Amino acid sequence: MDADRLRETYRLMLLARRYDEEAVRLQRQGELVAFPPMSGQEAAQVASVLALSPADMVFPSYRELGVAVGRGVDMTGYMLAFRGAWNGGLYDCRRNRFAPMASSVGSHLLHAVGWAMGARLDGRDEVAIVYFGEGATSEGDASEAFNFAGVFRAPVVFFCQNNGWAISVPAERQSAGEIWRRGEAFGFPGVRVDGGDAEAVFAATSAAAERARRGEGPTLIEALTHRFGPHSTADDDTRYRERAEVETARRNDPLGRLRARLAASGVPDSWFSDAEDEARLAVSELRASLAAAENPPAVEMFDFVYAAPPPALALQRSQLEELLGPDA
Amino acid sequence: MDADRLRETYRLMLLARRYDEEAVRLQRQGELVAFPPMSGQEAAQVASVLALSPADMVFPSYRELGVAVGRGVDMTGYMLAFRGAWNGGLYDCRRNRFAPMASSVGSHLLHAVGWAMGARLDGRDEVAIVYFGEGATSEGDASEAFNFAGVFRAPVVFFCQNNGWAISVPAERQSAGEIWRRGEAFGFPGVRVDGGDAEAVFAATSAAAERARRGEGPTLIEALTHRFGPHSTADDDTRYRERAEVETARRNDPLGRLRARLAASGVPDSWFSDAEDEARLAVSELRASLAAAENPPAVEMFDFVYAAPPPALALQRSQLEELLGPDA
Amino acid sequence: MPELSMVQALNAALRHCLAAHDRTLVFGQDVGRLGGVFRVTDGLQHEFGERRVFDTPLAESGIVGVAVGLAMAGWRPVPEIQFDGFSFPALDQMLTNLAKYRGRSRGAYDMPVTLRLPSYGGIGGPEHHSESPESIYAHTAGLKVVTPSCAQEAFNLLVAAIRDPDPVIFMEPKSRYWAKEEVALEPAGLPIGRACVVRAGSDATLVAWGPMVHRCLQVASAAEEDGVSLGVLDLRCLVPLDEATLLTSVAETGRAVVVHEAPRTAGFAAEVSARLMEGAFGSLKAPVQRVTGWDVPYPSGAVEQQYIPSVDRILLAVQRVLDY
Amino acid sequence: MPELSMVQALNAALRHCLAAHDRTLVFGQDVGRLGGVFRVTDGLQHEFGERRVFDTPLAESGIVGVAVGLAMAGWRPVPEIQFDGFSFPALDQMLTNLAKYRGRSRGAYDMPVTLRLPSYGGIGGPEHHSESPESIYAHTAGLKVVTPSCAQEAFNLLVAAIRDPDPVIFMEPKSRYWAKEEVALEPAGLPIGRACVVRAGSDATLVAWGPMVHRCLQVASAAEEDGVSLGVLDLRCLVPLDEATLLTSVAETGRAVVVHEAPRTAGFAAEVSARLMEGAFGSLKAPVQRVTGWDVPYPSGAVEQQYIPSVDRILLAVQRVLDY
Ligand SMILES: Cc1ncc(C[n+]2csc(CCOP(=O)(O)OP(=O)(O)O)c2C)c(N)n1
Ligand SMILES: Cc1ncc(C[n+]2csc(CCOP(=O)(O)OP(=O)(O)O)c2C)c(N)n1
Ligand SMILES: [Mg+2]
Ligand SMILES: [Mg+2]
Repeated sequence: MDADRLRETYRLMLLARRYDEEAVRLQRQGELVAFPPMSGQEAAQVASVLALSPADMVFPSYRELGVAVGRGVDMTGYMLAFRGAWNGGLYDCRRNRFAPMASSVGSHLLHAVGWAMGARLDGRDEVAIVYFGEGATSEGDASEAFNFAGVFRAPVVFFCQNNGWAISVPAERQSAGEIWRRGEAFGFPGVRVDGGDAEAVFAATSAAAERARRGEGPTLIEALTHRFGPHSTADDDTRYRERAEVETARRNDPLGRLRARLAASGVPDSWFSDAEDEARLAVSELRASLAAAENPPAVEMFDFVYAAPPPALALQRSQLEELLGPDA
Repeated sequence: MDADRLRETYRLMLLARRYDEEAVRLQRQGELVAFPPMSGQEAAQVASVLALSPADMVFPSYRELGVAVGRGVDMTGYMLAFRGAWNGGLYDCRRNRFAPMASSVGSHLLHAVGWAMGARLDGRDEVAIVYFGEGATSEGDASEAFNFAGVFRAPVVFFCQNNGWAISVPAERQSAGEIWRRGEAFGFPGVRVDGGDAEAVFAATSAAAERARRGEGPTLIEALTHRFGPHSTADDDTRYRERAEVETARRNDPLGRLRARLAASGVPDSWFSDAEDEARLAVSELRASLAAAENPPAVEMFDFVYAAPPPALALQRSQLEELLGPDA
Repeated sequence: MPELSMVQALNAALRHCLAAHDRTLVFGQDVGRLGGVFRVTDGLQHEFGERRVFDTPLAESGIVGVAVGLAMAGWRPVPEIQFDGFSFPALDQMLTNLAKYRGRSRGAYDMPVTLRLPSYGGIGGPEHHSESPESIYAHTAGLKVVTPSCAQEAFNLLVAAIRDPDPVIFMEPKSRYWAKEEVALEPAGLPIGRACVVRAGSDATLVAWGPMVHRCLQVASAAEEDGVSLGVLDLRCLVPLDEATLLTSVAETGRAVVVHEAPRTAGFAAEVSARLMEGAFGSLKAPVQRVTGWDVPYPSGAVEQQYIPSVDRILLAVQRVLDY
Repeated sequence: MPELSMVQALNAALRHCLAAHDRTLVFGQDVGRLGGVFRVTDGLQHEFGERRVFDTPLAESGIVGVAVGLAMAGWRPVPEIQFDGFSFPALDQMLTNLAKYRGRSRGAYDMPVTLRLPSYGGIGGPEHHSESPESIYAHTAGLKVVTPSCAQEAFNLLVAAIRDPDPVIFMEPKSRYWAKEEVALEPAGLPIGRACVVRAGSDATLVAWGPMVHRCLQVASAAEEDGVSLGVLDLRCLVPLDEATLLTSVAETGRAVVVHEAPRTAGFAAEVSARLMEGAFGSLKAPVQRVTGWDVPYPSGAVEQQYIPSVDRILLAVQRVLDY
């Protein structure tokens, strides 16, 4: 990673961190219903997605705020998902090539594989990347996705963030094996990287994307990370994990590590405080735009079920409209 | 394997072969609806199940005639499944610790794991063995089973017969990986054996069962085998595979290999012809008993749905009884 | 009698069964140390040990598949699937094996599995956390489908379900989890399969289950103020269905409205309507009406109250049967 | 016009669509070189190449999951699941993703996936090879459910389904696969969602779909000999349902019998009965009857004819509506 890119990575990681903290606050204030914080996973998320090109397609789960930031996804549309405004989010998934958030754990790996198969059929050198946790690897669909990707040499990067926990279940109870070894089992490389090291993450993801682009098929990346917070704002992680673990993780904060790296390479303090200011501004803009944003009206629940609503559904829509009256 | 056991293995493999051939004939004559022949897989099936003890539990798929023979399962009850008399078979699954045949590919691995977890919870040193093809390993359930078995150190032997084909799909299109390596990926040993070598199969299965009994958890065995015939009597395998492949496989007939091994160790010709006579007799008994066997009456379809039929179901049963009249 | 929430009543039922029968097992995602995301299994691992109350990997098909195997080995599994929508990855094991294993083995193996499923919507959950799949289960011969509407029922029915030798899909109404009432913690010994008239009424009968029972009681109270007397029937078990009580209740009023959260098409209200068609046609004074979720995927939390049958929508249907 | 079996008509429809639209893909287990276990895809790989017609690993959830991704990438997937019962491992992908992706993406992604599913019983198949899961799909908002009853319909409806921008579960009646008739191989351009009166009749209306349409025609012929005139309505599409034709047909006779192979409880006949309750109550001269599979797991081949609605059972129900 050259110096510019490294600074850019830091800038976006910081932005993601501040958005994440703000989202937790917004939830406490009742502005969001629930939110799954990703603080601690910024290096894994931002550095990996920056290794891709804009034409590549991203398949996120629900905890990929950092990936969304790296991808330039509209934050208001992103956060509105957590206000219950729209399942999957209200951002433009086509423009950012950032699929709707998947909240059924493990089920979206196959979509990435299918998309990648399609890109290959088209002869386009585009790559799909799919994000999931170590818990997701236990779902049968994850293994089916690995197997399809291997058989069809699909240009897909499987990016597993092993943050040590699936809600309250620790990684060592999730599987007796090591996640990165699943790759080999299905006929393609698996690698493990330090998910707190932005440069290592970037290098591994670039290599995997290149490999995919060359037509050599998938790679599984297991990035070891930590979530600083609970599973979601609805979770109480003091019930199942020691505070010491969180403290250790915070001491190795990927943001702090990258800052130290940058500072050592001569980036001045003023640059960091500018980045901080920029993030603060972005966060306050987000807060304002969320406050101003309206949820889509209820009747929209009818509008995207089919390409054209069958008569019975159109009737139901008008029944709801009538019930809600003219202001709806 | 000692000399006795080796002869016993041959005897049962031969018996299985002759039953298998008879089943294909019976199907042609309209006595069976369809049948999936296993000729070519006798060493894998018989030698593996002989490595277990009677208290161990067997979970077969639909192509485990050789395992059934090795286990002493009532052949009439077994074959009646292929006459459409009863899904899963009409043998006593508790007596032989031989579960009903599973015809949904891959779904029974989890039952074996659950049973094994149960044995372990009970502190019994019993083992479960589950049979499946290489095609089955693509199902998500197979991977979930591997993972559960690893996490719970379930005393289970995963016995995969890789016969090179899942109906018309060759093994190399089934997965880009090697099946035996799935074990490692989920945290337990995987081994590959020559499934045409009864002794090698016995040794691998014994080792796996011992390991399980010692509380060290599961093993995945991939036995490379060949099916001589089509996928089932309803299949036309000339559409997708070269005759040369079948001829090569037949030249390496596991039955012939074991016979040569026994003959070299001094087993006389007369012993082989006695075994042949015994098999011929068993086959003709089977034919007769199948001809004499009646299918369970149609109303039995109501009798095992619930422990006690709810009123509405009892009513439906009596409606059918009435429709069928007194002779039903 | 203690005042308990439904969560506490369910917890008490599990504790009772774990204590009463040492082959009862509780497992699922996060049911151990965390006590379940809704705390239904709170404290159980501590009390009964990791052998009998344990966390599983994140794999629903695996959870149901090993439950089948455990049942074959003589255990009495009470697995939890974390949310309704996550029962879908396990549908194959439920439809293909759990429901059919007794039959496939010709009665050799009982399947005394009680699958606990926090169900239905109304709590502002994210996607997949508010589904009402009861008609899928009800359509699957070999399964029983039980769903309580209040804390006392939750206790009684969960104990009955766990004792039952057949697989029971036990659908818990999340939106009623925190409603409190006095609960007698003595197992009633009731068999499953009995509906319950929770409110008598003479003008029309509201038929519901799970979370919509409470909604129908609200409707009945509102109607009372207008001088309309509505009965409320809580089906409690969809399979086996207590057809006798259903037919009697509706025959008395000649008018019925069936309410559920699931989408309308091929939802279980259709089955209720068909049974009334077949068994009460002569006494119907108006066509049975259905008030259900719309035929759309369960919407996001902000608008779910426009999806779930509201008091107003149910009252409109009542009006329709009264005016017919 | 050529005499074709339904298998041949389906093959012709696939060939037509592969030729007409170069983003159409056909894939599934054994659909390539073998041409499918029923030969519906016979010759297609040879004609269109391995790129557009290909075998997949043995994983149904995988098949549907990659179909979703392929659709997102602008392809038009026509996956095959080998048998009805093996669609169950894919239910989660169907219910959770295929049905909901258009909505989740707020219309950004079409899901023009046609899932071909050889369905229903009557061919003496082993376990899991004879299931009738139509009501599960019909209950899933976002899916369309189409099921032809004869070769000509099979051709027309499959072409229409593949052209449709929404996911269609296309249930092919295996027991009618080999029945021949003259088939016009010109796409009719019919939209899906129209029922068809296959026989007019004045005394009562038989309502059916898929394999039971033929059975009902047999019943109508038998009844004719006794001077009873029965109409037969082929629904063809369960979602969207052609309610207008259903209501009109039944209103004309005032009497209806709905027939399907699936178990009775929460089967799609309940939906039909409920719609008639709601939309034709005033014109019903007798309660709508259902003749269905029993509430048991589909039995083994030797006794399946005692499970599937027989001519006699349907006639008994006809008698009941006539005598009411
Ligand atoms: C199929 C499915 N089962 C269960 C859940 C409930 N659930 C949501 S997140 C989660 C844990 C996921 O762990 P992991 O995959 O490691 O990702 P992380 O949350 O750590 O980012 C669970 C069990 C779900 N969303 N989907
Ligand atoms: C879930 C499921 N999908 C599809 C099928 C149809 N089917 C039956 S056997 C078979 C191939 C199985 O191959 P493999 O696992 O290698 O076992 P083999 O037949 O070679 O013994 C298929 C696709 C099935 N029975 N179950
Ligand atoms: Mg995790
Ligand atoms: Mg095979």
